[in-house]
Amino acid sequence: MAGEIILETKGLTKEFKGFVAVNNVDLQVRRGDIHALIGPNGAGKTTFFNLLTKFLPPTRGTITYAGQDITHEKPAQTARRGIVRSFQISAVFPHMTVLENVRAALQRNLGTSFHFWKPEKSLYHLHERARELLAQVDLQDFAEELTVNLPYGRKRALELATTMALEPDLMLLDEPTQGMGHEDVSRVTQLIKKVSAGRTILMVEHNMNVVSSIADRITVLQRGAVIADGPYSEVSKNPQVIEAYMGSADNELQGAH
Amino acid sequence: MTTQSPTLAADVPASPSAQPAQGIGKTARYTYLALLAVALAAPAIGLYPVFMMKLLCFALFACAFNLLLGFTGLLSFGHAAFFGFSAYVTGWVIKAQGWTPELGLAAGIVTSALLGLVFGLVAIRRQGIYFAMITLALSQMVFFVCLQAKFTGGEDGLQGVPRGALFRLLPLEDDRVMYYVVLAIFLACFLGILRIVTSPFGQVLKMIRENEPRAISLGYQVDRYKLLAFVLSASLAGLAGSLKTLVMKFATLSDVHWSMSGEVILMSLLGGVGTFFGPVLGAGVVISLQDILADKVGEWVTVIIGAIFVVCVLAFRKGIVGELLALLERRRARKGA
Amino acid sequence: MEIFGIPHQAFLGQLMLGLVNGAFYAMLSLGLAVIFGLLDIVNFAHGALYMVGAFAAWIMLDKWGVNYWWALVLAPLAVGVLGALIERLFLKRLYGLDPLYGLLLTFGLSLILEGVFRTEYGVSGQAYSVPEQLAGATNLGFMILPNYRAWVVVASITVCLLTWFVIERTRLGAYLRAGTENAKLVQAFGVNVPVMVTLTYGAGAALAGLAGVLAAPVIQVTPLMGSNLIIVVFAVVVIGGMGSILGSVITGLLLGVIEGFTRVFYPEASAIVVFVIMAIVLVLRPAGLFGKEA
Amino acid sequence: MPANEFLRIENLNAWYGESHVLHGVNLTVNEGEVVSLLGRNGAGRTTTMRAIVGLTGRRTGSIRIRGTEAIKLPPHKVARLGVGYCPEERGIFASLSAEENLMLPPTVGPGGMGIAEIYDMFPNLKERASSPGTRLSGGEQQMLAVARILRTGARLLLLDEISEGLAPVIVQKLADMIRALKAKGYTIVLVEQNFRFAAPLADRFYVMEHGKIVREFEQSQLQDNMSMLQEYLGV
Amino acid sequence: QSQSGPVRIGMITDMASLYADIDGPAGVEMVKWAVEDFGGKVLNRPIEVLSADHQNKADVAASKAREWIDSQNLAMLVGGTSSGTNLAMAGVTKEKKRPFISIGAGSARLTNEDCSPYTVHYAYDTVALAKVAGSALIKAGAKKWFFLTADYAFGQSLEADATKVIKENGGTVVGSVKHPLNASDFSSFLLQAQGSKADILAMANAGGDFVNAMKAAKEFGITKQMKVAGLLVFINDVHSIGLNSTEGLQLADSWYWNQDDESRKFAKRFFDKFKRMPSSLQAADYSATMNYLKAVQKVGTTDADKVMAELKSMKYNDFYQKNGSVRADGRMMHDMYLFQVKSPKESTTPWDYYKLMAKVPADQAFTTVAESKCSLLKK
Ligand SMILES: Nc1ncnc2c1ncn2[C@@H]1O[C@H](COP(=O)(O)OP(=O)(O)OP(=O)(O)O)[C@@H](O)[C@H]1O
Ligand SMILES: Nc1ncnc2c1ncn2[C@@H]1O[C@H](COP(=O)(O)OP(=O)(O)OP(=O)(O)O)[C@@H](O)[C@H]1O
Ligand SMILES: [Mg+2]
Ligand SMILES: [Mg+2]
Repeated sequence: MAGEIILETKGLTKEFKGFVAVNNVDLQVRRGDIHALIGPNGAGKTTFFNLLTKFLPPTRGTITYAGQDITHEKPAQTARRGIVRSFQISAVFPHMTVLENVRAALQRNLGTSFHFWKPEKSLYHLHERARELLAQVDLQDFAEELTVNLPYGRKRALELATTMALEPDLMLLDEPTQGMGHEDVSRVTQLIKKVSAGRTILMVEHNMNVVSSIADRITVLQRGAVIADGPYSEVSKNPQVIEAYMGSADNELQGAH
Repeated sequence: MTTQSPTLAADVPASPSAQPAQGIGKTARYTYLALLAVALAAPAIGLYPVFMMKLLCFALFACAFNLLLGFTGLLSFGHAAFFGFSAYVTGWVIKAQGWTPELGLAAGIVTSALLGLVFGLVAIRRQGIYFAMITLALSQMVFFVCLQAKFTGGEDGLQGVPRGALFRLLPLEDDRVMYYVVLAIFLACFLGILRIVTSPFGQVLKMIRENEPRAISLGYQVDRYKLLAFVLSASLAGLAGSLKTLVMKFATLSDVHWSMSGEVILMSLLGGVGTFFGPVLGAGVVISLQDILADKVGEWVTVIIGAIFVVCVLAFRKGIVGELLALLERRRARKGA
Repeated sequence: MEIFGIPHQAFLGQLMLGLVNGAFYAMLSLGLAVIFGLLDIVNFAHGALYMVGAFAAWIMLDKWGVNYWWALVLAPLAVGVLGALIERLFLKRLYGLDPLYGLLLTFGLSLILEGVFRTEYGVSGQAYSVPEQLAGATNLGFMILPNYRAWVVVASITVCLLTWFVIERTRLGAYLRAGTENAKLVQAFGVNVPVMVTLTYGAGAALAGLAGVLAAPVIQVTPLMGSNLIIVVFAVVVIGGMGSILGSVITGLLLGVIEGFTRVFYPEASAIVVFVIMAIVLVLRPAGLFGKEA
Repeated sequence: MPANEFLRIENLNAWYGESHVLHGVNLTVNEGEVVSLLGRNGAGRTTTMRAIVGLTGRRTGSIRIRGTEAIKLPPHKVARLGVGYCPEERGIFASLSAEENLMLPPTVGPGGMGIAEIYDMFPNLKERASSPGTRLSGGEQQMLAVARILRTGARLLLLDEISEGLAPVIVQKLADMIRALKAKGYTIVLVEQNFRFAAPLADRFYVMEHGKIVREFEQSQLQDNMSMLQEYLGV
Repeated sequence: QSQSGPVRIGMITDMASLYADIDGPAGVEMVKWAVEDFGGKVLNRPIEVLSADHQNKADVAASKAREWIDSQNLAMLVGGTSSGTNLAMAGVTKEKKRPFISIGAGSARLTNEDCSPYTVHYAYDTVALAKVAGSALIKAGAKKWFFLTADYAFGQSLEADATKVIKENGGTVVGSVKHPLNASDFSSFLLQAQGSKADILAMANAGGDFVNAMKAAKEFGITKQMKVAGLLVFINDVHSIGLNSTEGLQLADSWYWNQDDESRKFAKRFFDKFKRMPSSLQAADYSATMNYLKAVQKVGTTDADKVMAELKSMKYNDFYQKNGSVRADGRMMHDMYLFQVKSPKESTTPWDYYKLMAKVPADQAFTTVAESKCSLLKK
């Protein structure tokens, strides 16, 4: 299955009152890849994500997901197709336990979410799967903890676990390591690598260490348009990319962090 | 100013399962048992049954309201519409159409559920204070409809509604019989609310309250959940209104007026938003106060009610029950430490 | 000549009257929008402050012989000071909490204010006569327009535009708008935010007070005059969308006119037409006419 | 007090509500110096900055800014002593345009940068000047947050994670900017996760852990301290 | 019904709101005065006066009445202002069988379709207002009428009753506009009235609505173009609008403080205490209580049926009314008056507001037996 195109945009464009934030972007994401989207500030990366998740309607262009045109679907529909976006700031339910957080995501597929007459017990059978997911991100020991009390990096981990509970095919991550200390950066990087098994990941990231270590493919945006596309080794040598994004050549591999 | 703001909804753990220790649970259980005993014995120990019934009706109303504010995080400023309109509908079908009391109550619930659906569809799309203001304005529409419509009797009210006999068996004209019927309905609804809050549906409500964008991103169509919560709350509020018609034998405009919406907020706030027993206590305090104050201080009633509001908001945001629970919690924490 | 089946004279007359009412809606919703927009408080006490403004004018005239023109300055000032006190004593403690608490607190305050005036002055209402300079009426051909009402329209539109200018186009306005979002940070930049907030609430209250003074000669001054109006003004604000100060002004005027015409075509509905419009607008444009989509 | 001491913090304790976050912080920053605070997530670096400006809850101890005791002062008075604060969360105002955001902070001293100079440094901002502040991209907002306090004439700049979310090119530019500011005699406190950014810029380093300063060393001692930093920061 | 312990008379009225001035606390005081003047005791039992504020809410009124009867053994209930509350109290007293004297209610339903053997409707009703003011005004030349009506049951029945009278007397109704209760702005309605070319603008509203409408009518120059009549006007309303804006207004009432020496004596006593003149309702409060006590004294019991029988057979002569009697439907039959408001010049002393235009005998003022739907009359 690898190599198959799971997500494709054609001529995707977004204008804000005459300002073109995303300009005629043709992008192909292959199933199973960790695909990084980089580019200078204001290049249109976040806007592009917003278009994919339907938080913004595109001005022009199409989005195809697994062969189907999803350009005009609603956010919730897109989510149900398995395109899930992780939020930048810790998106958790703070006053629920870690386990309940994951259960919240599992509960959706149960189909009993409108059943206001059933007892809570009817959800307990989800705990097993929830614990499995927690184990995947090393949170098994924190299951009964209230989420507010977790340190920052662990919250990110929990968020990943919750996201995975939705069994996403395509995960969209916007600057997943932003604001993290070095330990957390490497922990989360490893996590991403780990959960990428069997899924596709599209991520925006300024930390070149992260990008270079896990990304299979990189697309560079500048002023809304794609200027380079390919594996890291290729893209990082592209002079246009160096000038627009990475800065002077001696910084090339070191990146921002 | 905008900062991460604690919401009105429960800080207090809502589901019993989230209450970590046995201590609180036990205290609560004994308190509930004692209260139940008092409620059962009320007519025998000389409590005026009409007053007790009125109190239960308002307690149910407040609990219904709290289901929305406390457990969903939506402040409706228009709940009087459900309470009052159902009161009229029940009164009218019984008095003018000769329906039996049980059918009258059912008519009230159905009407308020439908009304709740309409309100919900319009209001759910906005949040926070907008939601509050929209429900307020919508309820004002209902008020004017009641004022205009022939069947409500305008400002004279719908009077002389016979209580009849429940299932053609229980003669409700007897205050005592009526009292136990009201008590039974109240208890059933109270337990029903407990169940709703802890059900799978209740879990989703909790998610929405905690972090709505997150709930959306998990694929929950939150508007539908809110809508169902709204309809449930409206139905129960309507039932409370219908019951009140039966008890008092009439329905009037003051039940639909927005100040009634204000009153039910006060009851919940005073007793403790997001606690189970708070609204009941709050209703008890407010109704008794009004009863006592109206004669003692006359015109100052509004001032005193207003002052209670202010004090609650400034000093007792958790309400009586909420503050008590917090106190117990702190005690326990100190002991544990 | 007829417009919509009514003589065009009557039509123009009703339009004029609608504007007069709209002027009050505009001023009140403006004050609400300022307080809400800048302090994130739904000021339920706005109606009560409006009432206090009218009473202040009446008391000044009745007890101290202060004439209308002085009252036009002094009464809003007094209400402004009352507002500032309310902010200092109560609202201040609620910043950082759910804005709904502000709504509930001001609701309580409005009960108190109304109750106090009720015990003091009863409910039957006090008469405040139109100042001599504005007494009399002008025959516009299509209607007899009392001069005072014309003055109300002019005065209120002027005040609204001035307020809009201060908020949207001045540096002070920028502080205010920024303060709404993150007061602490604005303060950390060197702006004395607490004083600014107090003054803003005071100014919003003063606007309500001013509307009250303007209204005093038109209607009876009663303790209930505010609570009758406040919910309609809320609806106006929801329709306008609170997105822009100017939006609330335009919506206010517009609804005054619409309500005026309803009185002609279907008087029974005049009390609810605003709410009906609100429901329709919300269904079509959830953020209101001028509101920004969230 | 020596004339060149710009900021002197002694035994600073700070709380957020009930939780005690700073436990007796001591540090000094001399005029014209760039000082970097290092530490893990949650060590209390942001809190230290916020405490200086007066944005935490309760605080005790002493904060002297150019000799004036500021521990009891409200934030706006602290700012007027010549302090400019660039918060970690950027604090861009949605209801103000980019340019209004830029012009917002009142002048607190002489010698601030001109608008032209600022636009020169961050051309993105010029291009987006009339956009609502929060419609800017993440990185543009970061630029705006820094640019904003350069205008005010503040001589002590508290910069919290300013390289965050910026493209490597821009980060390099920021580094150049800080050098330029230092040359102009500004005093700067830098909080950075991005050690590689802060390392070459700072004259002195403080390391924080659990709300306390645990180490202090100079630029010249940087190499000797690398293993210690490894331990504290995982660098 | 126990015949020992204190005799409790209850009064439920609006104590603080819209109608508090025309009845309210002063009305309660009138009941207490009557009790005092009677000697404080009847049948050797002390008399107690209970009072409560119904806030214009029928439910409050009814539950208070029910509670008093259930737990205080109330002997008689006086109903204050507002029709809704009085209908509610009538319902309770009918069910519980206690004498109920309604003073301030306007609705003629109390003695018509909703009549009760235990109700006495004491002061006035909408039918009387319409008949007295309507026929007098038509006779004075007002043929074409335009109504400004408060859009609720009271206003509507006032308009309906008046329309009937107008038609019977050869007048026509050329238009009518309904305004919401507590409307703050009447200009638009008045503009419509202005366009109607009617001779007379009749205001079928009360209290604050009447006051506001009256002021606006003056402001828009309507008073210059047509006559204005108020169908339910109390002296307190005239006082608060001022003679400038009300001069020439014609109105119907059951009593005026300055109508004879007895009335003036009562009024002076009232004025000394309250610094204003009594309304007809407050006078009626006193009169009703006094007459009830006399009836109790006469029959020697507070038993409801016996007292009601006496109330319906006795004659009423006091400062409030002459030769009054209570009909089987509970309607108190007494003379009604048509007054005209004086001009500021004509008014010589404070509160000297009315001049008497006509005295209308009871049988012409109230619903006739033929018109009535009350079953008590048909026996
Ligand atoms: N809603 C909007 N209205 C107007 N302009 C917008 C809007 N959203 C984004 N923009 C503009 O579009 C451009 C692209 O923004 P976007 O947020 O996509 O950038 P980005 O690539 O994510 O940058 P960064 O790396 O700094 O986060 C920016 O110049 C921004 O100012
Ligand atoms: N508003 C707040 N309320 C309560 N605790 C807080 C608050 N802000 C921060 N804290 C706590 O204070 C401690 C110090 O936080 P601070 O933000 O100063 O750390 P930092 O060193 O800047 O870390 P980071 O790298 O995450 O920015 C942390 O444990 C944090 O959880
Ligand atoms: Mg971005
Ligand atoms: Mg920090």
